[in-house]
Amino acid sequence: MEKLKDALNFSDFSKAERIGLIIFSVFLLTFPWIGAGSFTTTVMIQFLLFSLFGMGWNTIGGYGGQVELGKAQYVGIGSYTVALMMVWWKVPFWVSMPIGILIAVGYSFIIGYPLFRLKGHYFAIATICTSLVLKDIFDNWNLVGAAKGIELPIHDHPDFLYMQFKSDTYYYYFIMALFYIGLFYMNWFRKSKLGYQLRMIKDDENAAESLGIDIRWCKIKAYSIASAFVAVGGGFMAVYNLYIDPASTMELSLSIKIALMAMLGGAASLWGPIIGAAFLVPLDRFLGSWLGGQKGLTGIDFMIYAGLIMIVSAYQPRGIWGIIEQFRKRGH
Amino acid sequence: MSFLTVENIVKDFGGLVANNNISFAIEEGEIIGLIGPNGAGKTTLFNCIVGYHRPDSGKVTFREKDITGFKPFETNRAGIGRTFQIMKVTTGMTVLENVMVGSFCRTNDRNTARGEALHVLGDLALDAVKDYYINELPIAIQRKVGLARALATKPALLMLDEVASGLNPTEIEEVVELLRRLNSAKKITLFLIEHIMEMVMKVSQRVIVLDYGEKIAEGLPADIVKNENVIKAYLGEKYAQGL
Amino acid sequence: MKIRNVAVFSLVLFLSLLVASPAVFSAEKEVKIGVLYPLSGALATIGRDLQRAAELTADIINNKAPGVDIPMAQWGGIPNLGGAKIKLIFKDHRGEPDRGADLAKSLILDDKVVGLMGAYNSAVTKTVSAVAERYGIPMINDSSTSPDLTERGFKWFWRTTPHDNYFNRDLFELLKGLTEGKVKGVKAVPKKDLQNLAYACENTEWGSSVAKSIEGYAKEYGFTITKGLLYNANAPDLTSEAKALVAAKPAAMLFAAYLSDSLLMIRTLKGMKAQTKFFWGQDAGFEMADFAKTLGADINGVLTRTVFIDKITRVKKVAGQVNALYKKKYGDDLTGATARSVVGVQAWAYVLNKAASTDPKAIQKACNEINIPATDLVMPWAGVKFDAKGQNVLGRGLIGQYQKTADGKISLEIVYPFDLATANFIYPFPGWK
Amino acid sequence: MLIADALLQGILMGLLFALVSLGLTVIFGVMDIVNFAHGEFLMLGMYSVYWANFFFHIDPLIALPVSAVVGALLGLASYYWFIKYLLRGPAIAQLFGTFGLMLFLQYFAMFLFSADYRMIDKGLLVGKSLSVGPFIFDWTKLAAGILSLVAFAVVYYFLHKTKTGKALQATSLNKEAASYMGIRTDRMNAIAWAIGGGTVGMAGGLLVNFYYAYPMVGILFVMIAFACVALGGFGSIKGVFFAGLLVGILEMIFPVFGHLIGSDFLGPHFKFTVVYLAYFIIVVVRPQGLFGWKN
Amino acid sequence: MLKVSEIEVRYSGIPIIHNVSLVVNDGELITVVGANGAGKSTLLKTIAGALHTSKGTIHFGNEEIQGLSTPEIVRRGITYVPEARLIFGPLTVEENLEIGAYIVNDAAQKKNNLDYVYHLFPRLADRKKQPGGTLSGGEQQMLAIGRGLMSNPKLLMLDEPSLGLMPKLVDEMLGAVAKLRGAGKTILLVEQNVRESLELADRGYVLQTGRTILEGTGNELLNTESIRKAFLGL
Repeated sequence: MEKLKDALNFSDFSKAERIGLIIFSVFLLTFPWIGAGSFTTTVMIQFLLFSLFGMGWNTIGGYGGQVELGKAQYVGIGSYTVALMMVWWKVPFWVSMPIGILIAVGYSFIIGYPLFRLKGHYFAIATICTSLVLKDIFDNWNLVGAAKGIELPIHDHPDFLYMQFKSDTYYYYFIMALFYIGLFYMNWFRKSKLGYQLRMIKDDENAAESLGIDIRWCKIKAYSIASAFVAVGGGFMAVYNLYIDPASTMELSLSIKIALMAMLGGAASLWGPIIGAAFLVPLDRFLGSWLGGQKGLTGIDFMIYAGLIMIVSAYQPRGIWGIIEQFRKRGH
Repeated sequence: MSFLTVENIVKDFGGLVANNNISFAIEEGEIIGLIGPNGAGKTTLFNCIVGYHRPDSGKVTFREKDITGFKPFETNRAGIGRTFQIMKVTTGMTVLENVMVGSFCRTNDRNTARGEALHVLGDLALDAVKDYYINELPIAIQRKVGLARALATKPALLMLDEVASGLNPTEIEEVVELLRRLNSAKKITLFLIEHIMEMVMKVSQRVIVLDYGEKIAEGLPADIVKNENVIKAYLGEKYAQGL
Repeated sequence: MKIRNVAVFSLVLFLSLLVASPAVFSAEKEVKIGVLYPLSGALATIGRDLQRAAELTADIINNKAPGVDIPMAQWGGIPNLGGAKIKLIFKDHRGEPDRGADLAKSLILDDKVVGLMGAYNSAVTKTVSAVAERYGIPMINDSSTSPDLTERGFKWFWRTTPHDNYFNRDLFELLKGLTEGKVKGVKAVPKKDLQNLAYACENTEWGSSVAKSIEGYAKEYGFTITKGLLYNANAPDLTSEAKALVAAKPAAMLFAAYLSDSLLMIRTLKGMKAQTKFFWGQDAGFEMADFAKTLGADINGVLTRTVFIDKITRVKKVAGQVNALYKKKYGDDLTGATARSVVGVQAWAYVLNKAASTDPKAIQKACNEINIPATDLVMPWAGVKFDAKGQNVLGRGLIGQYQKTADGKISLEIVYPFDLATANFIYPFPGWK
Repeated sequence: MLIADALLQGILMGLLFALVSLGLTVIFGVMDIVNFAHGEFLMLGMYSVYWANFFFHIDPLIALPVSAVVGALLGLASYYWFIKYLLRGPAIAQLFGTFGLMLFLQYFAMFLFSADYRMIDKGLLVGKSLSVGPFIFDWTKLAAGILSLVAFAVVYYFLHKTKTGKALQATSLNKEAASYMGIRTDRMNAIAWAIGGGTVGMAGGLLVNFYYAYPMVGILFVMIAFACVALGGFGSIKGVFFAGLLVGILEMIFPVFGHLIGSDFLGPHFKFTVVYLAYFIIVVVRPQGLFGWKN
Repeated sequence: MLKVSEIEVRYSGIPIIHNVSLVVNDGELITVVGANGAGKSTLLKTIAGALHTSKGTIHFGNEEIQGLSTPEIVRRGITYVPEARLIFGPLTVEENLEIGAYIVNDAAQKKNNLDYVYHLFPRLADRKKQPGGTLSGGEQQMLAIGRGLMSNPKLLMLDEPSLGLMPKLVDEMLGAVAKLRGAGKTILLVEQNVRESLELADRGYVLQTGRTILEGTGNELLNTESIRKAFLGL
């Protein structure tokens, strides 16, 4: 109960932020009714999905300060669990998704234990390597469809149990609900014991140890929470796209995208991943849709996208939210 | 059995013996000073007790429990707190949040932790700076925050690494008062590395002297300053003459 | 004050980006078909070629092409829709299945297309067709050859191209023909000379299903697979794969690879002076113009399965006429991939004309009943007619062989089907230059 | 026999992998930056030789200096125009900054050269091979291996025997101390980027003799280079050399091993998986890499 | 030769040095003493250009040098031997020394300097092929000073050369400093061995919390009440 209250309590934020949150929430709730078009809806769904991924990454990558570049493997675990259980045993989404989370968490513990022996760049590259290894295994494992991937059966009628709807509006509200659960969880998390301990670890590992914090265990816990978040998103991807393969769920570029969004928005802040996703997802999708097929302009959309990433990282390395934080601190 | 017993600690950094066969014991409620020239192995000894280094041989016992080779967080949970000579100047957390991390060592509840932290901050007269980031504070206050952070873990033994360095005489006076108060009111045993003789003489009940990795003397402050080995290694002949 | 400014600014920016979705404009008498191809990313080259071919075909239908002897070229629009022009809306899915699905929704709901075409990559075709299926919008697939696609019981999915099983069967028919002396210019080869086969397929949805199908037919036709490899596409190095193939000493090496890997594989094999009776490639990389351009005389004797070879123009007048238009406009000959794109748009035109309506149900009915005669196609097929699963049963494949001509150039000659053969089969592989 | 052959081929590939990774480790050593855009320098090195061959019919081997110069200039330009500003930020911003640079260069190349695969079809060594007893070597790979050794020797000589090289090494060991010696560390950074770009550009020039160039080619090699650099210990030249060889040999030996024990599952499709797995295991056992001396 | 006038130095926004002035004349040995954290190292690093002033000026000769980068300052003749020694561990003693002579282009001059260093610290000559990182603490300090001398500095700044050394070595080290002074080198020394270093010095300055609170000749300072109290424990 106390925890729930903490999760819903945004009172330590400034008034402007709280008003912003309310406006944003009203917008999210009414979005399907403003008639923005279906492509925009799909962009919104991607935005919410990547916000969720980013929030998850933020636990270990933002608050914990560990450069983690292997989150795609957990997207894969989440989506494969949902897809395989549905195809093999007709297990409903609401059962298979929690199982996916459990598997992701279990796997993250196994892999996190050796992983967190490493620091800095060794750690970052090791996370990439584990993700690549898992992808290669799935690419060659016939039992799970190997590189062919898995198609989920399409149901004729909307089916809440299996999360199958014709209209994206339902998916939109579903991912929005997940988004809010994530947001509230993160709001609790940043104020929780683990949240504080992680920030201490990020600041000064030696001091953290002297304050009774088991650094490795804390990192593993944060890593597994991140993995759970990402696995939920993966499960959603499976029922939303109805087809998954290792190339689209476990690719390195997905891992980097997840981390990039959180980082660019502002790591270690509640709004960072959301702002990052709100910035990059529409940019990517709309630029791609407008310029992607234009003759003579091949690559321009990506150049703009990459150029913005370069500018932000060179001139405002603490991300978009970093600017706002700076102002807030001045206000003190 | 003593409160903290250190037996025959040896720590060797690839040929450089930082601690050589050091033994001593501390009783509950004492204030012990550890002195010696820079590089004599004081911090290494601290680190061997707290667990940043694993001693090559020897044994550390705390409250009748063998804590040799414990990790720092384990020794902390066992009741040993410590401060650092150099406080990392970070921008990630406010003073209050820093101290709360300390209190979280003993509780899982945020409100309890916050209450404890505020209490400690009040105790050290730091309430006014609780919302500042550490880099925004002068060194003297930074040190105090480090102390508050360690105190929030409710240690039975507190190990202080040059807590008074860089402070002016008035500030040192305050620290001495504070340490005495902690020792008497909270029953915290204090073990401090110190460089400033004045402070060591004032606050400690007993003094251990290290030189070149070895313990060369142990005793009451008044005796230590007369000890020939200490004079030779640390205080200097002229110091003794000037006495 | 400033925080608020920044917060409000970013919010406004975000909202305006969202609301400004692509403009939808409608002109009179247009039938919109959404086409999804990989126009950027690793497959951008082929995506661009496919787009060109589709555009050319739409142009032929909309603006008449007097030099082309098919009824369609004289239509000037879809006759039964009051001369409505076909408007192709291209979208770039970059080879990403989820992006493909999102774009398909956008085409269906925002652009209100009457149907979809594409998407080349089988993986993307899967998600795109799933969207089409859910929304009840017809999709004609012109160029994805994964057999699975028509095994899913979809009601809104049709495929004009023959799929990989057809092509793989063609290969074994050719092998059988060799043993029976049916191949032009080659005496009957003892079966034991051809007994052992080896394949290396890229490890994707497409490559792995080719591998599976090759295994199946080998059993059926009584051949032995001594080595079967799946390798990671776009590999930095294929030396060990090539070594493994050579070590198996097969009579034939079979490949399923896109352009990048096929180039590297042939180069690597050449470096090892690999010896075998023949090399066969399952389309994709092997039949692309760049393949011959880059490797030149090295590939004298290499086989590729395809659906279109410019030599067809000798046998089929229509093909020659369309090819001439294409070559005039873009400088290249049509290839198997691009010719299929032509047929895809053509099929859409015929279906729309037959349906005489843009209502999905009518189109669905027209698709199920359509029968395009062989004479109207640029392909050497018996026509276009879909079975209950949506697969065109009248399609068939070709096997071509790269042969060095007198002037030292490389040309692709048809060697299978036997009745269409344009040159003597070079057997065995003549060795590296 | 199979194993000996795989070993030799592995060494050839390994030498090239080592050359690709060399620049990455030099740059890391001097300024602690993991450069994601490293593969794109490789790609542009490949293109420069390709175009020199295409337009001016210069033999790819003779055009090799072009690729090295193009790579070095690119390194300098990246440093002065971008990386310099990036250095002010935290490590994670540097990582993503170079990631942005990677994307930018990829698509810039696509914009300029289109996504076509390009392979050199004429050249002194292209498509020729050398038989030594039972072994057959691809001349282009042999040349790449030998020139890669030469490049290593030159870089090693430069770093250990020249004054600038020693200053560079000093900067890499301790930037602060180096500046107290009067070494202009900013210039050393630039030199590191020039070496990094030059060596990888040259690797590209060698690679294009037997591998195709296209805008996305970098990422394939940069992942292997990351593994090599980390495996050898960030910043260690000796480390990256042996790690490159190890990766090359592993990649070749593993499929042979799978073949010998008759397992289809342990086929070539796992050859790089094994490399990544080996990295993970080695680094977990030895967190500073094989030859690492830096923390 | 060196004139520091009323400088203020900030470190991430916080002033570490509030107001320090100091003069070093040609051929002098000047000692700066003060408690840990008083700003002694900061002062030297600021002169060396590793940190920058926010107020005040630093003159070297006739030139204002505040704001110049470290390499530029080294080229003007000020060499700083850091407190932490910062030896290039994997490089040999001789290589370390060679890098010390980075700004010297004259080979003969370099050779002379090398001979001088080996003459001053014969132990380094014995170990010239040994990696710097494997030397003992005292030898590393010798190497650090030697490396500093290799660039022919007009002004040599030594930051706590006796730090962490056993008493015998402390004497040896300070002896070397005395020898350097005897050879006419201008030296700015920061020391924790207050008594010995003040005895050695021509003049001394006392820093406290970033301010110069006292200055005078070595003996004057040694006899000052507050010094005796704060540093000598009297």
